[in-house]
Amino acid sequence: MLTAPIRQRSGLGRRFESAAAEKPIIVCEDVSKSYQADQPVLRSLSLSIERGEFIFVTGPSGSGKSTFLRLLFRAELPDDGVIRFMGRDIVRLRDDSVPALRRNIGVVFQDFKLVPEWSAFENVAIALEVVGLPSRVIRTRVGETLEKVGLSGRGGTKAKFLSGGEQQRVSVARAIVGEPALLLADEPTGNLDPQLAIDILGLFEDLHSLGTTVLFATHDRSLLDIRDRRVVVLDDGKATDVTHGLPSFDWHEQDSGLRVAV
Amino acid sequence: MLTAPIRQRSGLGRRFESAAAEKPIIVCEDVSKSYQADQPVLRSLSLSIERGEFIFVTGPSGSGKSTFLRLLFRAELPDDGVIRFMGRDIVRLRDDSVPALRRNIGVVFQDFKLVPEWSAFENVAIALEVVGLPSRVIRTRVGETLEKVGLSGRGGTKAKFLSGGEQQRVSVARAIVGEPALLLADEPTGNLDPQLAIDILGLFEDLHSLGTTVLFATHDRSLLDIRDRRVVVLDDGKATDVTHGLPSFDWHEQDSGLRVAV
Amino acid sequence: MLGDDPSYRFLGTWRAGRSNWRLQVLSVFSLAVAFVCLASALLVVTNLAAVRDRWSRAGRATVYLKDDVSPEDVSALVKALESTAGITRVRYVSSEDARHEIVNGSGDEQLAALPANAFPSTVELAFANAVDDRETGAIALKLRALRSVDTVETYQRWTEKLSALLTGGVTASVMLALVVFAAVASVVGSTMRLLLEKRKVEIEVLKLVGATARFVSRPFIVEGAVQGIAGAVGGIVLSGLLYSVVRGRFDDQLATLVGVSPVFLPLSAMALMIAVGGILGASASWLSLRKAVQL
Amino acid sequence: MLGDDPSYRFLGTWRAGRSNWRLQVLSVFSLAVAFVCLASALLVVTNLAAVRDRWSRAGRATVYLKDDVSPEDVSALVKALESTAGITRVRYVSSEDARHEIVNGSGDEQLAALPANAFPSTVELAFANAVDDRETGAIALKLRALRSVDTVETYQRWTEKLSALLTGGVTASVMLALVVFAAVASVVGSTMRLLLEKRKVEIEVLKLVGATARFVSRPFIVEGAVQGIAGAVGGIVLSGLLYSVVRGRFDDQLATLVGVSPVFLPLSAMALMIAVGGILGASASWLSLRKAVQL
Ligand SMILES: Nc1ncnc2c1ncn2[C@@H]1O[C@H](COP(=O)(O)OP(=O)(O)OP(=O)(O)O)[C@@H](O)[C@H]1O
Ligand SMILES: Nc1ncnc2c1ncn2[C@@H]1O[C@H](COP(=O)(O)OP(=O)(O)OP(=O)(O)O)[C@@H](O)[C@H]1O
Ligand SMILES: [Mg+2]
Ligand SMILES: [Mg+2]
Repeated sequence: MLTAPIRQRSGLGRRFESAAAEKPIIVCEDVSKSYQADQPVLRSLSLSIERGEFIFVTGPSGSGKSTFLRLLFRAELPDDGVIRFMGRDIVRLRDDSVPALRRNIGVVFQDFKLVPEWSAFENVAIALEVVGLPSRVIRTRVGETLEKVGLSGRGGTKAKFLSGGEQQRVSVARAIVGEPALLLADEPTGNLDPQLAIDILGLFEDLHSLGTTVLFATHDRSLLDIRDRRVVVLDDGKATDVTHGLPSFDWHEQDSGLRVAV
Repeated sequence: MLTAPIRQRSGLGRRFESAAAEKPIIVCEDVSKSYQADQPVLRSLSLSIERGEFIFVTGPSGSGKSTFLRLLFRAELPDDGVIRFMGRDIVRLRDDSVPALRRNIGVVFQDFKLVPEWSAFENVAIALEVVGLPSRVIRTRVGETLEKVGLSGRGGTKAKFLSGGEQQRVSVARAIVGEPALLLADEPTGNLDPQLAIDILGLFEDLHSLGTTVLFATHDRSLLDIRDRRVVVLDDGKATDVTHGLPSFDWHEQDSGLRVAV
Repeated sequence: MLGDDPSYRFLGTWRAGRSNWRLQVLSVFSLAVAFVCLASALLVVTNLAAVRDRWSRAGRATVYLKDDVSPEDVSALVKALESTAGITRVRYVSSEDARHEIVNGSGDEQLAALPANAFPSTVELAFANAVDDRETGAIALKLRALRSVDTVETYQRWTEKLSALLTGGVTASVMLALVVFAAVASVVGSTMRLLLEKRKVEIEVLKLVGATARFVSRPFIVEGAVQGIAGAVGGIVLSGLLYSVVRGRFDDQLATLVGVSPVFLPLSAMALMIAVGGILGASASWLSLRKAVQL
Repeated sequence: MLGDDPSYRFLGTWRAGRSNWRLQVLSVFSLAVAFVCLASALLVVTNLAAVRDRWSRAGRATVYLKDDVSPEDVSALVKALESTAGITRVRYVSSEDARHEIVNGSGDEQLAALPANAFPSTVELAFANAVDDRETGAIALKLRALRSVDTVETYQRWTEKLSALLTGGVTASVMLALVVFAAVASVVGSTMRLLLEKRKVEIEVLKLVGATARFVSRPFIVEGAVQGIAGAVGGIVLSGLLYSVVRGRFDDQLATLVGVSPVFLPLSAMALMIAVGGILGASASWLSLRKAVQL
């Protein structure tokens, strides 16, 4: 219901949706990515995500979770392979079609990506402004969303004056305010206390129940344990599905050189 | 042993240390701080921290943990009250004595505060460069510290190209490389997987065993449970010591307006 | 289509402007100073050109009379000259007047001892603006043929020299104006690049939430144009002030020296400068944006 | 004391410089352009002043001979003039030469029909530089007393006018130079502020890890000075190129027109510009840093 105004207006978005009725929303085939020749981050990763799934992505620090998510909204191009979003190959997308793609995807960035000089309200509202919604609608929607993340009354504060957790919640609000078809959340609870983390997870589940596909990259095992969801582990450049019962995988036993001093 | 070169060179630092032999390292008396008149963050907070303690600081998002830590290295001035570091009132410190204070304090910032254009190595080295150590010493020390945080071989990468967890570890490395008298860590494990988080905690404990006082602000309850440490909870502008057994406090039951959807 | 609601355009520009107003003031000031240079150069060009035009036409001549000329001949000559088309002023300077003028000015005894014929009586002529050098020369030659006239000096060679000199001045000023123009372009460009630098985060965020290149760049281009225009207007106002100060001091002297009263830039030149400011600002913005906004 | 190891100073400056080299090139270019303006204005001042000095001294005169003067008288006069102290050049122009020069230039039949006495024979004189207007006037008056001389024209009034005009030009150029100076200061200042803007994070981090104000500001001040110097040098080189292009075209004309060959800026002026660039750059940096580095 809330989704209607945006989806109706972004004609480009509808093109994406109607193109692929029952196909998976995301298909990755043999995707490779490396920033330095000798250190591949992703090595012919293949993965298929169904429409309406809720997936946790996990893996050690530096394993490529953020890189993988960035590939999905074309903030990065793979060296090799095919990535399909709603049936369309986004690697070969023309530059001027990228905005339309991104309007269908909400992203919670690991480093928040807020404009420090803008207020919390403005930072959230920009996601609707780029679509061209009337300011009246924007005002109510942004207000509602800020309230959902526990920031009602803080809308007027500049982002640079917010606490770490508050900034993270503004980033979450911006990602969900447009009720996107796909939600990519990169470590969205790292600066939140356990209760707030569960609340934010709850918001994502609400959105999920409305049809949004959610990819939730996190290190927080307590969140992984709350529901019986599909968990994808990124390690060594590959994606592996893990049947529930995480404690069985220990990345650090093989590849960390740290002395554990505890 | 490792501490010697820096402490010897920073003559100003020694002044701080010899001034207060057995007194607490930090004393806060009736410290108040508010950014907006109607929303006080700290309300006549009083707290005393002994030399060589290891303290967890916790509390809900926006409760003032970061603000409290910022007061201790004079990144912020309190509206009211006295803060003593090694017996000296740092509120009334002259501006040109602030650098000497900060050289005695290592800080892991919640938002990392790395220079994106500098390499990981340069970001860590700057903490020693400002003290004026010879470049040979800097090179070995920084190399060792990067290895400790699991970043050996990544020293040459620009900070902006590091993953979230890698950036956080660079920030940790910069805080500990000078082996400061006081270590303030503001949510230093929010972007790290559980194993790395425990490893970093281990590094802090190593430092602690060499005599460093550690203040560790975190939301991560699993870390709090690992050792039987003093835990200070910041809530409602006050600091309260909590005897171990955290699950008994529930901030959100009283002050969160969130619907918990799980 | 999307994002074209004017309120958003305004909002974006305004929001961008608000957060950087000190920077903007600074850059507008730099631009204004650059435009003052441009205006000054144009002012010099305008006035030099006016002087040159005036001088290339404003012929003067001195008619030296024979020593034995009678007062009747003089008055007949003066009358004839006064009624000649193209001659605007006729002044008779007698031998005594000339001696008086010259000898009094110096203390030289040798000069005072000179005979009367050392100071010939003259008639000084001024020609109308419409009379050019060639016509002046023709009149002079005809005068020389008269009985009472000894010789006529038209200063033609001097006028030519002066005119050439002024042409040189105009050329130099035009070149200076070009250099200043380059300075304006470079100041606008670097200011825009640096403003962009400061708003890197803003642009990055806009692109990440799906803003089109047009949506991102419009406020910057508008801002560039506004800055350019503000800089040009500021520059014109500043040089107007400067000009009025200078004129207050030199106007009379200049008018008598040069024969023309100094003028400020014509309205068309001002309009042109403002337009140039706007266009330069907008295109400098656009150029510096192009790379940043791609994708 | 601490932090004074030169290698760190160098490291800091270098590291700062490296990350922003495009910005630096841009700002050095802006500065160079501003300095070109300054150099151009100075160049105009220098050359106008030279011309004025030359003209205020370089008297010329035309001696008009009587119609009935004999060739012997003429050669005697020329010889006498040639041996007169202060006179550097003597040229005899016969009546026929004068007629030839004037009538051939125009197609005017009336002119061609004029009698020979309409074209008096003349002797043109040039005076040495050391001879000033008063001496020239005295020589002219003495000449007028000679039997074969009809009249002498010293162009004194014209020289005066011209000299006054050139003084005006010098004044205007000096004012332009001042305006340009303000432009240079403003460009340096705003560039520095904007560079600072870009390195806000760097400065914040340095302060947070306990760097002293000196440690933070030194590389910026060094950089400001380097930029100012680079801008000044670039400006001088650019205007040198411009000057050589201009001179290649106008040198001969100017030399004959104006009587002096154009000169480039003296070494001292160049040294001064470079020093001004360095000082301006360093102090603009320092000023814009002051607030940012506090605490
Ligand atoms: N733009 C880049 N240039 C060079 N290397 C990069 C770049 N982005 C990421 N990397 C490297 O690629 C690897 C994977 O990074 P990524 O951010 O995807 O890790 P991650 O799984 O998100 O880690 P974390 O849990 O720490 O956030 C890291 O080693 C990182 O240093
Ligand atoms: N510079 C500032 N100006 C205005 N308000 C500020 C400023 N810094 C912090 N605040 C406000 O003060 C409150 C406390 O902030 P602080 O960063 O200390 O919280 P925190 O306990 O660290 O929270 P978190 O766990 O989310 O990091 C927040 O509500 C924040 O918005
Ligand atoms: Mg990541
Ligand atoms: Mg905090």
